[in-house]
Amino acid sequence: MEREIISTKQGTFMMVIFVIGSSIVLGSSVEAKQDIWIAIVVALFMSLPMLFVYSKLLTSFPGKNLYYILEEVFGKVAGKIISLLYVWYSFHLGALVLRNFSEFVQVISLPETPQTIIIIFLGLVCLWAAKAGIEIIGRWTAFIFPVGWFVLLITIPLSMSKMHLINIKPVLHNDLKPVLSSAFSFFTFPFAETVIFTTVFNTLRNKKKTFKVYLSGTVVGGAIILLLSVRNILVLGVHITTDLYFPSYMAVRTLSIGDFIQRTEITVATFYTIGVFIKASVCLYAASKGVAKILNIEKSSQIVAPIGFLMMNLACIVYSSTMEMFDWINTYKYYAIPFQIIIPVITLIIAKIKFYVKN
Amino acid sequence: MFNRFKKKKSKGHEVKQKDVSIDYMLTNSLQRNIELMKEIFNSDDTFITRQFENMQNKNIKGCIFFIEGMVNNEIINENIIKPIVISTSINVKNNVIDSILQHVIFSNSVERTSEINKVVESIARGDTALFLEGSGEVLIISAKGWQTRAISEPEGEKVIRGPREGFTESLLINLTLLRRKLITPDLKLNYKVIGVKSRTRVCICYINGIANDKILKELNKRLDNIDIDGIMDSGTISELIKDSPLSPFKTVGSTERPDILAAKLLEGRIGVIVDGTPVAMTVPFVFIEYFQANEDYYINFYFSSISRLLRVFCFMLTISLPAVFVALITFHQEMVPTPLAISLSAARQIVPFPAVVGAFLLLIVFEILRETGTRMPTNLGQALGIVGAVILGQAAVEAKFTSAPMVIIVALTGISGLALPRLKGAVIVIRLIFLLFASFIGLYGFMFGVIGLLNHLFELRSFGVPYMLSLMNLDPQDLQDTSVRVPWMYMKYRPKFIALNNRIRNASEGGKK
Amino acid sequence: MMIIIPICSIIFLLFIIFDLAPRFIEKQWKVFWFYTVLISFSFVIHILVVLDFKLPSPAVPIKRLVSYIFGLQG
Amino acid sequence: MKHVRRMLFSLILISNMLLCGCWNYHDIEKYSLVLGFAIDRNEQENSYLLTAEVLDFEMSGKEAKPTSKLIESKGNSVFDAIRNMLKLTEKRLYWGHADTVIFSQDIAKEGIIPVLDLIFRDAEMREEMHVVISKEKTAKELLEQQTMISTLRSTEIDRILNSQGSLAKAPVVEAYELINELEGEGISAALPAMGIATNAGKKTVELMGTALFKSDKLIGFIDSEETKYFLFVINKVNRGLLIQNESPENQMNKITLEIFKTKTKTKPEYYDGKVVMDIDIKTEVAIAEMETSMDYIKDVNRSKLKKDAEASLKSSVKNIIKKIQDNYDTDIFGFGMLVSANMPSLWDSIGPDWDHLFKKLDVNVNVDISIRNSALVSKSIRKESIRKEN
Repeated sequence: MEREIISTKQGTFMMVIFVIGSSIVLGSSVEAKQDIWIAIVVALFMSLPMLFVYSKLLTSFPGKNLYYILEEVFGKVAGKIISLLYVWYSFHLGALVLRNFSEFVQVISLPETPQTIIIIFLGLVCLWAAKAGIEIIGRWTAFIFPVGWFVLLITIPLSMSKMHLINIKPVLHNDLKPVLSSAFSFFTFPFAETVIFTTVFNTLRNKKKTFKVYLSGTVVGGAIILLLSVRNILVLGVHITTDLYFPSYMAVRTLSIGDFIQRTEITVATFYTIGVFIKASVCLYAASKGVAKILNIEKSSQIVAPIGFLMMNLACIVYSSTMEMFDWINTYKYYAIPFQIIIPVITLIIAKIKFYVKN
Repeated sequence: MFNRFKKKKSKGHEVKQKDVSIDYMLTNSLQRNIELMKEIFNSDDTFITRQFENMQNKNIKGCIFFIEGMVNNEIINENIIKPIVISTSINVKNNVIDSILQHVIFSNSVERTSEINKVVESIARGDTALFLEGSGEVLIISAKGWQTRAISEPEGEKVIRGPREGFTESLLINLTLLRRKLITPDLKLNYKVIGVKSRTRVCICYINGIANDKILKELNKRLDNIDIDGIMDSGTISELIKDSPLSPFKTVGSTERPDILAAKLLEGRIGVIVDGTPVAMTVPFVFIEYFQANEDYYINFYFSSISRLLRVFCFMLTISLPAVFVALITFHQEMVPTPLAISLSAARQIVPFPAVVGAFLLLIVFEILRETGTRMPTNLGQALGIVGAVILGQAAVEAKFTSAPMVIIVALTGISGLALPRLKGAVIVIRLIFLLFASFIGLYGFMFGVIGLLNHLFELRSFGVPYMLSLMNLDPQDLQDTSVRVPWMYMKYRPKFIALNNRIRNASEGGKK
Repeated sequence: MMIIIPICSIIFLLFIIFDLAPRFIEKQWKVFWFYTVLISFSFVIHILVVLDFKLPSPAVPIKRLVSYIFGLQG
Repeated sequence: MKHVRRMLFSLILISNMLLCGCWNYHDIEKYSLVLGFAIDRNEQENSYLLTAEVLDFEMSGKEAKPTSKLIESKGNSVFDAIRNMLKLTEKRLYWGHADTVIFSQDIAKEGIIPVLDLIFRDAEMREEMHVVISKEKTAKELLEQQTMISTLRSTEIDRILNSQGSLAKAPVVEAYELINELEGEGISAALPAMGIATNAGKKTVELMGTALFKSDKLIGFIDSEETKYFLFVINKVNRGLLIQNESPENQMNKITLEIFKTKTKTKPEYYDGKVVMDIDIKTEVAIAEMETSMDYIKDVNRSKLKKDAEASLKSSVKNIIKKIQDNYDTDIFGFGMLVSANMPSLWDSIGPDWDHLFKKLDVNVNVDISIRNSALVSKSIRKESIRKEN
């Protein structure tokens, strides 16, 4: 089988779409209120060292993905156990993303359609993409990104007339604590979720640019999230933004230019669909890579399908209501710490020590 | 399971088709040879046998065989029979056949052979075979001369500006047309014969140094693997050699114009010209070529960019319009602006069919009209137009079989589909699939359909070249010749992947000061 | 809701025929058994979900574990 | 091989879909579009009375002409009333196109949050619906009146509100903005009020100023002229007219100025323990109509006109603020919000006391009017006699 290769550009775009994928519609953190933009900026800065850790891991073992690195660093057995944890993490994340989407669709427009159907449909296209490989996902993102970018951002100037600057004032009047807490939420979801790319980016054509891809992907994604969050607050006001499950959708819903451009919320739904598709496909791909590595299976594409089905299952049963889903976000930020911070940092340190001892 | 199924099939198929070879030997006796030939071509009334003798030396007896209608009678009369009959300088002492070949026959292409199979095939191809008394060898004299269609502009690919010549059914004429465009010894033309019964000659043409060897090797391999009784059109070959044969998209290009073929060869593609068809094939074929027309490169780049964008837009329109419309009016009524919703609702009062069914029926009606239109004599076209527009359109709306907006949507869909005639097959399939998805879970279904379509397109390859070449990596160099065409002076490189080594195609600076 | 069952079954069947069977033919036993176990498990869960069985969500124990470790309230 | 599978797979999937039902599939003609609705309260039964204007079609020949019909239903909650309509109609009602919701005074006096919640929560109803308060006894009456031009009552109300951009006599509030105002600190809601008037022999709906709220309860109305100055304060005037008496003595001759651009900047200032609001109004106007023969185009007169106009606008604005402070004591101007946005620490201390403070709030109004042009005519139309005098 040919080795899969993705270009720097494709990698960056994949990362951007991964980062904004599900954050674009979910009102993830409400504590910071009108200071949400500060929280996002802080979260970006918080994630920089982690991005460095991730890319350092990859560049220290060129051409190897996280699962290989774990086995090499921790030995066969311990490495496999930790790999299993990452398989679970990406698998679980993929399921959550699928579920978020189906909740969104059900709440917003298709209340009578069972979520199972939406999950199956989306799951099948993700399965297809993950089975076809990371190259296809990379091409996909590079193709769709310019269009999506344009559609997503055009809504900002269009809703300019509905913005009220007063909504974002006063700046940083409330305590710093909620801002930091929000920042931490933003750090774990979505910025540090890019840890999943450590299992993917061994396919980058230019290995030296791994950090650049990480950095530019996250920063561009973060900037888009920032713009959209600020837009939401400016248009809707703090109270409504924090009340709503899907503030972006609502903010675009209020947009109308004359009688002609109105009811444009479908643009948000479209981009959300694309984002979710990319994110879930990458998660599924990462999970099946891990399983293949653990079980010593040569072609990971052969086992994508059963894992994909299991992911759909998990998505179906993971929450029993929309409220529960939004509750979970509070737990998630703690749940993600070991995967996003502890294990990568420890791995990097041990790897460096081993490297040092060897020489 | 599918694999197993296929394997079994191939086992049963193991015996390859064989040419019926003839186990006769040529003898020195002319009479025997004539009988032999008559036996081979028995019950073929177009097979002509003509015996003659030299005027002076009655020992020089000869006989020519040819097939009526495939030869030029004048050449046979004047250049073969006449010189042999009246010649006085035939040296009988030496080999008669040598003497005749060298001193008597006026023909540019004469071949000596003693293999009867070759003789038979040459006669079947339109050559003339000359048998001589006392010789086990045969002279195959080229005196082909059948009627061919004149070179004319192809109906399917008309241009306003650009050369007006198109390929004909004759391989040699086609090669001439191509050769006249590319006067370089690097243009390589290799013959192959495909088809056990039809023995169709196929010519692979490429430019040495530009074409990718890997693709060439792959193409040769695939052509050699063809094992079929006859080839009537290049379409058959293209279906046999294309990647992912069940995809609705073509991965082998086709053209009737020598200028297009030449331009594609210059981009590093490889052409296949098939005898008997005016349609040449090019490989590899990538998606964006559907939207490129040869005229784009001859006319002003603003204009050609606009037409390209229009074609892309038409493609999107024609695959998605019915699906989006149905999704909007059945799932997402809130997304329709209120005045439009009111008029749509008004138009759809007491229409008996659900919107999806209506859309399906109308799309099928449109396809019927299109199909009848292509198969019908042109002078009946007007009647068809009247039937289609007035009876099926207007009357159906008036009778409340369908609503006027639906007719508009379907008409727009159909018309924009006609802007891309080469994509027609794929478009029909995709459109229906999208419509089904949309009728199932609304716009989300449509979006999943689009995602699936893109998955498929990105996965496709044509002879190892990604199908979405130059669209999958936002490289300014790649995007120069996609949905827009930049001025010629900026198009410096041949497409990636297709031309590997020799990538610079144009180093002129343009009229810059 | 019940209509989902045949849809699911057909999707699963398709994957079994076109994705799993080749593994059997190519004698890749590891992949084959892994695939078989997971896909039958998924199928059972799918049916149970469609039949409205209340399946325990893995999110709940994780939540409890996380709150236990970090000492969160509820 | 891959593609063989894919194709077969999708084909079978499709045939499956044909066989099964589609859950959310509803043809548009199976719905009755609701264009607007009115909510009344039935005191005796303690229930809501919902009146919806639904789209209907009059079939004339082969064309269907849109008209509208009213449907009434009762229910213990608004949603209950909506669902109870299914007892009455053959078609399902579709609420995604409703542009206008009218509340009766009763409901507004009791509090509009309970009824507003549904509009906000429901996915089908749109948050940018216009909210109107009925000045009549019931809200339903407004939908029962004749229309002036269009055939659809609610659409007409919606259009009237949309065209307020060039009239500036009613605040146009969309539901989501209203919620922000209700939830926000230091601001109270103000909604357009509509009543019934006889016009050209038809009984029809007309805009009648503004309904004032305190918290979510209606406490009074101001008329449309006052509304204009209220809109000046909250910077919601786009276009509109300023009518200027030539002089205090001469009330007959009026000069009409058309506003082309106006911007109000309100800034809270804090002096010696007192909050003062600085309101800066900058307006560009053009002379649109002159009933006088004075030549206001002339430099001297023009500056006099400017001064007069500034003075009268200033006093009108001051008056309306005063009136609200004295009579209604509700911060519809959002002064409190401005304080909390610009001086958050001050707001922390005075915020709880704002109701009290608002009443005594000092306001500085600065008006700057610049006269841009005088339309097509450079002079006033003068009688010969006057010219001689000059």
